[in-house]
Amino acid sequence: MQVTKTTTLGETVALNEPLAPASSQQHGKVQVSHGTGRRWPLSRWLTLLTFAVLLALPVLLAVLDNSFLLTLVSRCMIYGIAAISLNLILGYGGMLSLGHAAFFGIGAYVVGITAQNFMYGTALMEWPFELAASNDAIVVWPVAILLSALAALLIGAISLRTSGVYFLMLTLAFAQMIYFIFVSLDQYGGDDGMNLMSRNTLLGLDLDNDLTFYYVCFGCLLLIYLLVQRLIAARFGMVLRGCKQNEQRMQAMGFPTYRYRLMAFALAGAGAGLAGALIGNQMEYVSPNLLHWKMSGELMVMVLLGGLGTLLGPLWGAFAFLLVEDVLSGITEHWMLFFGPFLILVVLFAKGGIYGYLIRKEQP
Amino acid sequence: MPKQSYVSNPSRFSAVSQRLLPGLCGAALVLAGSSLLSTAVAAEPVKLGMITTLSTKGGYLGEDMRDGFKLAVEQGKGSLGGIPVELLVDDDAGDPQKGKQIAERMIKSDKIDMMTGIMFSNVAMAVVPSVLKDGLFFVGANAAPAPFAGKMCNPNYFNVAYQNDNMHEAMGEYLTQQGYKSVFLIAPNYPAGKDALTGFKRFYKGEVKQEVYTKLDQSDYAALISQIRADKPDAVFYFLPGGLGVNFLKQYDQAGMKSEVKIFGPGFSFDRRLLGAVGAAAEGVMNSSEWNDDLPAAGNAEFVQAFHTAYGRYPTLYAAQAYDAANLIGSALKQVDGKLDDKDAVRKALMAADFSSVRGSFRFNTNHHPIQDIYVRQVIKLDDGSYANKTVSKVFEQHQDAYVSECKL
Amino acid sequence: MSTTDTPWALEARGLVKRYGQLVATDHADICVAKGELHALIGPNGAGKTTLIKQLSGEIFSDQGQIRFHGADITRMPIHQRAHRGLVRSYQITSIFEEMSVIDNVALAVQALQGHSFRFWRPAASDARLREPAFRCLERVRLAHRASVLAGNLAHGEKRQLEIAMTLAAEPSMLLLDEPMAGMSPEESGQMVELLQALKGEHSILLVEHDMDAVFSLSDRLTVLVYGKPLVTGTAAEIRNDQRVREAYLGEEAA
Amino acid sequence: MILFLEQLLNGLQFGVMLFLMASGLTLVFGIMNLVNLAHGSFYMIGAFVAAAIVASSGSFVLGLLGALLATAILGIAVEMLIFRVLYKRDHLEQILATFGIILFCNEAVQVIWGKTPLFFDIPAALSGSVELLPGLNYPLFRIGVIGVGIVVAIFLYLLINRTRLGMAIRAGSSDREMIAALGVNIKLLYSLVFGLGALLAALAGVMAGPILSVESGMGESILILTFVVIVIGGIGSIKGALAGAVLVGVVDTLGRAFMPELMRMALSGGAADSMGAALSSILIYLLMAVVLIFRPRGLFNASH
Repeated sequence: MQVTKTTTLGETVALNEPLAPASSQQHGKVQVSHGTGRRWPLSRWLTLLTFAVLLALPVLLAVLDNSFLLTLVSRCMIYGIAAISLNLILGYGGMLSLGHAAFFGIGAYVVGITAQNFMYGTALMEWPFELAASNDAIVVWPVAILLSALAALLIGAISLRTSGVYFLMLTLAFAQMIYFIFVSLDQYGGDDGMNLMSRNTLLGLDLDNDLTFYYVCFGCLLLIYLLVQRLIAARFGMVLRGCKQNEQRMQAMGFPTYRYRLMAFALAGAGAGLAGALIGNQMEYVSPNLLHWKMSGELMVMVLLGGLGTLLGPLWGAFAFLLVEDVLSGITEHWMLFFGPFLILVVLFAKGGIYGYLIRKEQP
Repeated sequence: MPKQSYVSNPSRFSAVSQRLLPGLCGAALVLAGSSLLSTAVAAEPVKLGMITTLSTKGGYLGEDMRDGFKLAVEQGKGSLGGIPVELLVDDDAGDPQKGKQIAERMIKSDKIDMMTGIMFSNVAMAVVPSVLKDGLFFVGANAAPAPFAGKMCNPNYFNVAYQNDNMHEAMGEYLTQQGYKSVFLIAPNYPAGKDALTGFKRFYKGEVKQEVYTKLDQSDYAALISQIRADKPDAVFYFLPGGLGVNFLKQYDQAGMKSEVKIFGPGFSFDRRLLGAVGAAAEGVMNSSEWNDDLPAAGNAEFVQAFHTAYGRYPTLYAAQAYDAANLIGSALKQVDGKLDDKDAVRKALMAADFSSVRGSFRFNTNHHPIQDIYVRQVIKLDDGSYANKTVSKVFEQHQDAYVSECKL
Repeated sequence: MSTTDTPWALEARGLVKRYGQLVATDHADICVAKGELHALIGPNGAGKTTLIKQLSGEIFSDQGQIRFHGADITRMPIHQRAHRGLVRSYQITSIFEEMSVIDNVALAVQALQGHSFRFWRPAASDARLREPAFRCLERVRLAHRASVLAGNLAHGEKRQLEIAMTLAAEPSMLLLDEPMAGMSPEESGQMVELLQALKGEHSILLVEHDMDAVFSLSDRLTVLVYGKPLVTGTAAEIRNDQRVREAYLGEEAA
Repeated sequence: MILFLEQLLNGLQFGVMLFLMASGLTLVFGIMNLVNLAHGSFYMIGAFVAAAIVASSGSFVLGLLGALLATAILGIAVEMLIFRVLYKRDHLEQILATFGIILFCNEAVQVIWGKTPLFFDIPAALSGSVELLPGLNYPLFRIGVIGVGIVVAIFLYLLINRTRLGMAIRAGSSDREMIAALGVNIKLLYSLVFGLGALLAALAGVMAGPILSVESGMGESILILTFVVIVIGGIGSIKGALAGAVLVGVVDTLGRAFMPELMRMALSGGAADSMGAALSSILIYLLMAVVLIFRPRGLFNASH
């Protein structure tokens, strides 16, 4: 059999599914074991299909004159971003965080607070230096990402001293603290939340237009997806996955694992911050609900529903969760009576989540 | 459209299928065809969207809201004010995000003509501005946070129920009238809780011993009750909605405090469904409300009877408010003959409030919140062993809210 | 590697580790010369694994001192010891089962090459990782299995992989914890061959139950009993030592 | 001083309630390594069943027994149907599945018993209060709750330290393989322990029913606190659950009682009330964080 020359692109895409036998990661001398088989694994087809559908969907919806679905899918993509970022630590890093909503919420509140200050023309900060509020996404969103990452860095630095369920509870604890702080912040609406009178602008783009906003979300999703894909396949990702499988061994090999895990935690926080900034804009409303542990739980459920430790799984999970919830709650007010067992059935029978189940079936 | 169109489920089914079908590309033509068809039919009913809370702890509130509204539609045989209506109801689960999503669906996909309902202030804060932004009318049937009555008031926003502070103001006034020298105040640590106590203090002239804000999901109040015992106020006023109030009142009674320090609250904690859960602990407690089932207003007794016949339970305040909301909408629809395109005409018709409220006298203030009487009621035990409220006196006559001056309408 | 003129690669003096009442190692001394294959033997529960953990840095000693090529590493964390060239392999196979064989070794190579805060370039096409990793696999005769999922390897192959990963760290000294445990005689034979080849290139501290292998491979042996070194000497010396016979070989033989 | 004592008693009583929940959860977690979010649902179901039986029969004792029996049977049934499969899965999948159970149970009680909170009153024999010290009146029922907690603690102590089942439980939480070696039927042991956990949760629910509002979703607020308790105490340790429960109960209660006053010394009225409320809400989370920072595996860790 001949040695197949795989392009760089080919290899990265093949790395899509780290749990798959990494048969395409050949060294020059290694023979290709599946050269005669399908060149493109199912995962790659599904990835292409997913993004193609998302890209083309607005056209179809325009024909159907259904602008609601446009906003619903925007929301699904935003939750998808949050879930993908959570999966980075949950699926690849093996860190059971039940505090991801904190970073999601912080991102949203950055948008909310700057919007409120912008609306009333007040300064964001008067001390130590005066900082005027901006309404441009190019300023506000990076701040949201940065602050979320910073919060994640702090929370992670403490929580990562423990592991397993103890880690889970510590992240939960910190998220709940932030939740209660926002509940009692009267100037930002407390439990009632705060209304944004309009969305941010993005370099002159009008995000109030749902179609524009849809494609901005799509762009962010694609960006995050690609970043995570690269990250997972890069050296950093190898270390992260190694830490999940056997942290002690990683240390024995000479990796200061704490630093890598903390970095991953902060990066995941940053991703959630972007998702938060987007959801704040999408809803034009932010409230402490975004920070509640139930939101962390829902994000976790999305990741698991789609497929833990797969690139596309969390996105599918977000879609499945939100769409099933929306459809069921439309059919009956007792929708939870069916949604609960649905989750149980997924765990019992679709091991590895919906997407994980599909791509795993393919493998020998 | 069939007569039974106000039943939420069948119509929701069609909405669901509309959302699912796009997945199947071939359905596009079918849908396009059906939408053409629907514009051709002349007597298309007016579509009303109701967002309320049907699941989670607050579920019973929304259930009463929905049923009160449905009763009015049923009495009109599927129409309000003689105009056929289709009522879509959906559950926000008390979650603002979810409420917002439903609102988007109702507006963009179901293409409703007017929105009503909303149980909780935070859901209202999330949902209402975008509804108004899309040019729809919103007729609130319960939640009425301060901004909507003041700074954020809007020509297309009406609230039939009250302004959030009203009941607390009435209790403050009543305690002043009755000569209670000092009071201990309790509310959850969230905006509605703070507004409540602010409202109370607006009319209370005595000394406020302590103002305690409890954790939002606080369920055990033993520590608080001990504090009250130590503080020895003349009276306690508490605003703890739903189950929180049940917890507090039961524990207050169990601690033997009811005979020591008299307790007062807004009517929210004393509707007949909650009284069933609290039982004897509530007996004799004074509370404030703009409606009660024994009010002599024209049509009130009939409403209570009809509600009981239809659903097998007695209506609560929420049902009465929703019933009024439905009749208000009916009066406006009748006025404009079901044509909602002329916004000014609709607004004028709503503003006129030309309907018979089960509360009695009712009119809108310039900020589209009611000017109405507010009563003090007392919890009594009925012969059948259940508990109900008896109207004791009128605290406020033609009361208006405190924010109307901030509204530039 | 080291500029100091000590003859010892590893020099541990008076190591103590207590778990509550239990004294796992009790003033243990052990010295491994540069390039030597030194075996550590003793009955079950003698504290061999604890001692290995103390030396590798997984646990810190309550008392005592450890020097590596002359430098004091007593309080040095495990990953820094690894960077200095002191690397252990594991008794219970401790590979990354969800990664391919080559990835396992590449990860170990990666540990050598500075920090891994590299987020962009795919590790799988990085020749700086792949080539050394492949060479290590060749050394342990596992190159033909490079792209197999590590979890799917046979038991003996996993042990080979384990050694390859240890080698990838380019250690000056190996701490090998029972590399032949659970192996078939055939697999053991291969492992002995492999260790024979490694001997001389690396200083090795070997913990092993397979006495034939130990006696054929090691330059010197230390017998550990109840956390204390009983005696240290060449294979012949140990074989003839009365105390060892009583404490250890007698039991084993029976 | 009297007020402080009374608040301490309140904290103790709250702690006892938490202990009833935590002891079951920590056993299930420690022995089966199962993260059971649905533990709060057993608490809720216990309260609902008891309320329903009391309402129809008028007997509190009957309600108590009925609730314990029903919940234990339900617990064992759910264990056999769903949890058995979950033991082998990782924690995340357990969380997902048990989250599903929560949703189902919360809705199911609304379908069965309606949306209004149920009426559940204190039994006549335990109503009213007693004077413990001059000036310190305390509700009899709450004293009863503390009593029940002490009885359960003693019962669990004897069960675990003096019985064969207890020996298996102890072995199970430290060394899983050892149970098999002891010749214990693991399936049966797991079902029994799970049933016991459900029963204790239901007991907590019945104790809470007359004090709290019996409503859908009542399990979640206590669930999080229960997890805080077992994590502080150390997973798998009954002793830890007891210590953690009392600690959390007392800290939470005293925080709520005195934090606003402390804040008022430093800040002005409105801000102090608001800050005090916020701080007392986060106090137990702070407590947990501090404990875990210094003892990453809790106060009493059963397994090493």
